[in-house]
Amino acid sequence: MHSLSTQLGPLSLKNPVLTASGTFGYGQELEALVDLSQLGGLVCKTVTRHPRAGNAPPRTCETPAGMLNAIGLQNVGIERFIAEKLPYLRQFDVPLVVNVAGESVEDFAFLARALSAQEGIAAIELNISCPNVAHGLDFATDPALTEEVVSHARASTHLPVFAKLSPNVTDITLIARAAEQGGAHALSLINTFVGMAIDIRTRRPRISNISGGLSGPAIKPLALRAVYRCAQAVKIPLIGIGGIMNANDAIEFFIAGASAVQIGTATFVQPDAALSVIRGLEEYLDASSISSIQELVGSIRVD
Amino acid sequence: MHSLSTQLGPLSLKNPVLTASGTFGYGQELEALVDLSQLGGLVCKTVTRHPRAGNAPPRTCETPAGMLNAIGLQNVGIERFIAEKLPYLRQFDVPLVVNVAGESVEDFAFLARALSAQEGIAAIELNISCPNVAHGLDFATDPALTEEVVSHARASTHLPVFAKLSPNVTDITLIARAAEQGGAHALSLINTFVGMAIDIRTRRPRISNISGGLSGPAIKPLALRAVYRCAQAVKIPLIGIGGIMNANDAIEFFIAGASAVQIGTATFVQPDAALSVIRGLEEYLDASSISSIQELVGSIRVD
Amino acid sequence: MQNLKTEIIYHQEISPAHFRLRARSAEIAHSARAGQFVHILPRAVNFSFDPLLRRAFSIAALQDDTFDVVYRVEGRGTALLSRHQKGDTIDVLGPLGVPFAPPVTKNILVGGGVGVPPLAMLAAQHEGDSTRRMTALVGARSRDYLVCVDDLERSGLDVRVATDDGSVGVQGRVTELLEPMLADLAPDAERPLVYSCGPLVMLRAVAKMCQTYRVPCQVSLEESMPCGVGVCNGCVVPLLNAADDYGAYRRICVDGPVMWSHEIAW
Amino acid sequence: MQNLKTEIIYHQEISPAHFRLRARSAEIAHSARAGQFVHILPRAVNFSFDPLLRRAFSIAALQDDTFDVVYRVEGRGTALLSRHQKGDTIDVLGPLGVPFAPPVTKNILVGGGVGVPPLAMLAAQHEGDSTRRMTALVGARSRDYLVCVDDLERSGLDVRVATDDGSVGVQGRVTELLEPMLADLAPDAERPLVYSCGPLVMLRAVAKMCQTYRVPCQVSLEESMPCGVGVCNGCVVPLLNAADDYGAYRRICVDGPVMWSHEIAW
Ligand SMILES: Cc1cc2nc3c(=O)[nH]c(=O)nc-3n(C[C@H](O)[C@H](O)[C@H](O)COP(=O)(O)OP(=O)(O)OC[C@H]3O[C@@H](n4cnc5c(N)ncnc54)[C@H](O)[C@@H]3O)c2cc1C
Ligand SMILES: Cc1cc2nc3c(=O)[nH]c(=O)nc-3n(C[C@H](O)[C@H](O)[C@H](O)COP(=O)(O)OP(=O)(O)OC[C@H]3O[C@@H](n4cnc5c(N)ncnc54)[C@H](O)[C@@H]3O)c2cc1C
Ligand SMILES: Cc1cc2nc3c(=O)[nH]c(=O)nc-3n(C[C@H](O)[C@H](O)[C@H](O)COP(=O)(O)O)c2cc1C
Ligand SMILES: Cc1cc2nc3c(=O)[nH]c(=O)nc-3n(C[C@H](O)[C@H](O)[C@H](O)COP(=O)(O)O)c2cc1C
Ligand code: FES
Ligand code: FES
Repeated sequence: MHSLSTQLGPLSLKNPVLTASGTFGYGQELEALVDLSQLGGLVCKTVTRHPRAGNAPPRTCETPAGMLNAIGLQNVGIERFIAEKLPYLRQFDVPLVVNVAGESVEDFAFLARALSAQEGIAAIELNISCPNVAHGLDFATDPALTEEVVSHARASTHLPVFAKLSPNVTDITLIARAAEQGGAHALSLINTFVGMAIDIRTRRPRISNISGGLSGPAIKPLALRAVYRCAQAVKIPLIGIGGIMNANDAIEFFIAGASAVQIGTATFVQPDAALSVIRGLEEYLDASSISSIQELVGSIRVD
Repeated sequence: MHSLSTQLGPLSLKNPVLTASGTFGYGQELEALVDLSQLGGLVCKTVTRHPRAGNAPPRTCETPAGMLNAIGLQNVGIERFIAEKLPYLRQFDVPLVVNVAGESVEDFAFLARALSAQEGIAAIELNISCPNVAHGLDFATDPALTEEVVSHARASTHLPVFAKLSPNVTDITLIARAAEQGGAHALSLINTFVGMAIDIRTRRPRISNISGGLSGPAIKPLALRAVYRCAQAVKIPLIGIGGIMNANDAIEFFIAGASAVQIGTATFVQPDAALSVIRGLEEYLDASSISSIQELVGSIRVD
Repeated sequence: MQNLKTEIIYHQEISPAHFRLRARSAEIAHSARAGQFVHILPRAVNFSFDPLLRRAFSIAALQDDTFDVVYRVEGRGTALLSRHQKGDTIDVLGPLGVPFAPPVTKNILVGGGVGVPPLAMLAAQHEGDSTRRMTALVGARSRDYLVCVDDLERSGLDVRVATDDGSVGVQGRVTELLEPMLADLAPDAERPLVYSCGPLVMLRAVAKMCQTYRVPCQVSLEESMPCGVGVCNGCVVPLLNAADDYGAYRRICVDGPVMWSHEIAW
Repeated sequence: MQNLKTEIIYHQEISPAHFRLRARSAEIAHSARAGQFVHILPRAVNFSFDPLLRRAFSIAALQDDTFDVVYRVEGRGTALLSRHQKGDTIDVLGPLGVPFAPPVTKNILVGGGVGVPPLAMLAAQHEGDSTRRMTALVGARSRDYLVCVDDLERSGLDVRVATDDGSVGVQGRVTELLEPMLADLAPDAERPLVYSCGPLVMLRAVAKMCQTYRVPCQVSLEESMPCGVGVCNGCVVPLLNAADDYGAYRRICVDGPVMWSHEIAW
């Protein structure tokens, strides 16, 4: 028998596969297609202090082996999230990670505090790296700001805190160390890469926001490198994110040093992609008679 | 009748399509398949002060809509380049851009000087952004170093100088401005993105160098964004590079603000890819009765 | 809504670059309603991720345990779909979205190009219902872009066609066929219900016209749809005076594709 | 070397996951020599870039104006290639690379798995030449992995087979068939020429054995080949005491794929 269980700081998960923020709604929409209780965890769409209408359409466009998006953190705001979404999410037997974003250090602390008072939340993921809103990237591009926002959030809650970093930086290990310094229990690596596409007929950007975040298989090699480098730089657990379409992709991230993975764009292609990854991991462990996924974590051979 | 001619600082090109460094050898290999005289320009593989053996194999691997490479600047060194490669390249009626890389400011100045003494060189492209050699990225990640290396190279030659920048930075416009400040006649945007891939059977990196540079269609949205942002930041002409597979891709770069483009990985897929892009541009201009490619440059509509 | 592997039992080019695809799925055939769509994943081989995302197609017709879509080859996704052969299995997610509202006594179907298929299904579902009369107005660039006219006629509808080049029916826009029908309505006459699906420019014109003549109008909208099931918030359309979960924006995939035109901030 | 659009005139699965593809190209048929390869671009539709790069395949046979490749489905590129049908056009670059050196009076062909095809072509090109005797030793995992043995026999060769599971021929490695043949050579006897193509582990073992018994050996190497024409420097192999343009490295696509095993830094 094998074990898929993993540990993200104080948080234990029965398996290391979570859904990525903004790609699984609040769970509701996919309930009919996906048995949520099988997930290692569910990370919900970013919640902000105040409701956000989001960006004007068009918000997405397909690119080679990827897609651009600039949703603009459309969400109902923390108040209504707690009142309307949380009760629904709570009923499922799945660890719930609430992803939050703010425009100031105080915002993040406020959101962390507000969520601490609630039942049924497994952890908080700090989205300090959304490329599609003003100030969105500021935090995750500056080590000092990153440490500050993480430490304030940490101080405002008893819940485990994950910091979700941006890959759009010169040296992500500097940001990773700062987040570790700030007390993050784990790092979510990575958010999207900033890109754009142009409609050559209209000569306009294909996305109203002009630029958007690139996700999907196209970025997998870049995300994997970010995880590998951070694994050499910090001691806290890493959550690998970026272009994971199947179990083999996920295994690359474990070998590079990730203790868990998140499935994003793949869910658009196959609603139950996360469950397929879990099944695939089980088969892989059995086939290669590895007893625990932990044996894979950071097992890359570079000698 | 339309005009494809373009201007890169003092250098006039009959059309705006060049082959990218490291993807067209020294012209020899593809002579049988490609009429070199039709190219807007030919950028040859990076030449260094001393010969380089390059990295151990495996040096490349395919990724979704892209590829990783870590060749390690294998080249014969400036001396033998001048003695053996240049005479051959000179015989073709095509502007020759010699791409050079050094490990110090002095190296770049030395290489620029050495090439100035030679006949038949149209411009020098400074590769301050190769991700696959030690120190390779240092220059293009630091504005001060970038300005210094560019200005020294400028001072060492009468030839036009292009600076080839790295996309692996937090804010490429800072580097672009520094290169402009240093006197670059044009900017080549961009070199590859650093990524990696792992063979899950052996648990080893698929590339001996561990990480490699990601190129091909996968990075097109990211490269296009870099060109667009730099077009807002500097006045010197830009050369768009990254995932250009056909004329439509090239047109996106012109609209974003590029005055020319380079074709890299596409040449591996279709040896005459650069010529197809040129033909495609001609058809596009005719079809949309645009008289000059210059009307496209920077014509993006974001109102 | 289910995620199904369905077998293609018919796939033909019905006019240049236009295809009719029929696949077996009792689930969809028994539950789908006119105006709903399917999200199809075109794949050449496993682990090939370009094109990456599913493609949305309105359901054009239903039989015992099969459904049809009629599509035009636009880009690489539809090109790849058109390569699939009879006997191949395709990955289909559906039926998805909000269907058309029930017809009233007088109904006018206004379709353009590949917007006609869902209207053809609406007509088929009410075939022979003498209490709900339907008229169809179809617009297309030219003869080659006309699809599903025969389906409409088979359902007993009186179909009027307008083409940009006059190769079929009158030359001009489909709205030129609609205007007189609305203009002739006595102010106090019972209002017909207009159903419209087609290019955005056409939908806008139809919506405007219906507003002018105070005629209710349902439109079926299109937007790039990464997920098709409401989780990505990518496919939105702004609504007039709406402000709830989704602010002023509604997701076309789950709150549409069919909406009341007077609700939309055109 | 040319870049050609060639028509597939035959494409069959000859054993599980193994295919023989025949395409029309007078250019290749008339110029190709044993050991050379073609670089084939598998494409589902235009503007679909995953898989992105060409795939290399040794030429397995030539006819008047057609050529064959015999391949095994490894990943998505070969899977996609296997979907191409008779009548389809494929984009082929070739013939590429350095062919095998001419045979001597005694020659031993040592092939493993899909490394056998180029040896089959070598044998066919010297069929009936009584001055150059050839023996073939073929290794494979099992019966299902054996290809081109019939081609070799049709060329009149005595073919000995070794499979890992003993399903055909002797159970064991092909090198176990080679060793006695080399060991029995009298020290002063004329040396045979060994040609080898197959998995790297096999090539290494054969090379070592040939070195031990002082027998010249030609090997056909494989490496990931982005361009196949020598411009990317991606496909290199390190050589012993070589230092010129390419330092210690040679490009397998243009300086190979066939090389003398004693030159290689194994
Ligand atoms: C609810 C709905 C119903 C539809 N019904 C039909 C139908 O019955 N028949 C038909 O021919 N077409 C229909 N379409 C349009 C069809 O989805 C597009 O033509 C198709 O997605 C184009 O894909 P492509 O890869 O060929 O084009 P590409 O331009 O290569 O596609 C690139 C990206 O843009 C998206 N895209 C491009 N055009 C459209 C569009 N018009 N609408 C939405 N996304 C688009 C694609 O999905 C893909 O993600 C419908 C669209 C929607 C949203
Ligand atoms: C000179 C030469 C001749 C060859 N002749 C034959 C032949 O006659 N029959 C046959 O079945 N195979 C042959 N091969 C191997 C064949 O090219 C690979 O099996 C094929 O490229 C695998 O592609 P894929 O997409 O199916 O596998 P994937 O694993 O999906 O390929 C991923 C990437 O790795 C590369 N790659 C994977 N395996 C190999 C390999 N063994 N050699 C080179 N590149 C590889 C692919 O080209 C691609 O770029 C030859 C290779 C070379 C270099
Ligand atoms: C449509 C879309 C919306 C997203 N919204 C959010 C978000 O609200 N908050 C966040 O932290 N990340 C968001 N992301 C980023 C993903 O969580 C993930 O980090 C990224 O997509 C890379 O993973 P992938 O390649 O598997 O999609 C979004 C991604 C997509 C495609
Ligand atoms: C195999 C390979 C080798 C390369 N070698 C060099 C090089 O020597 N010098 C350089 O400046 N860029 C080099 N590049 C980068 C390309 O010139 C180009 O900037 C990059 O590949 C992006 O363009 P593309 O997506 O069209 O390939 C190389 C790229 C590849 C794929
Ligand atoms: S397509 Fe994702 S929400 Fe509509
Ligand atoms: S494959 Fe490019 S040099 Fe050999």
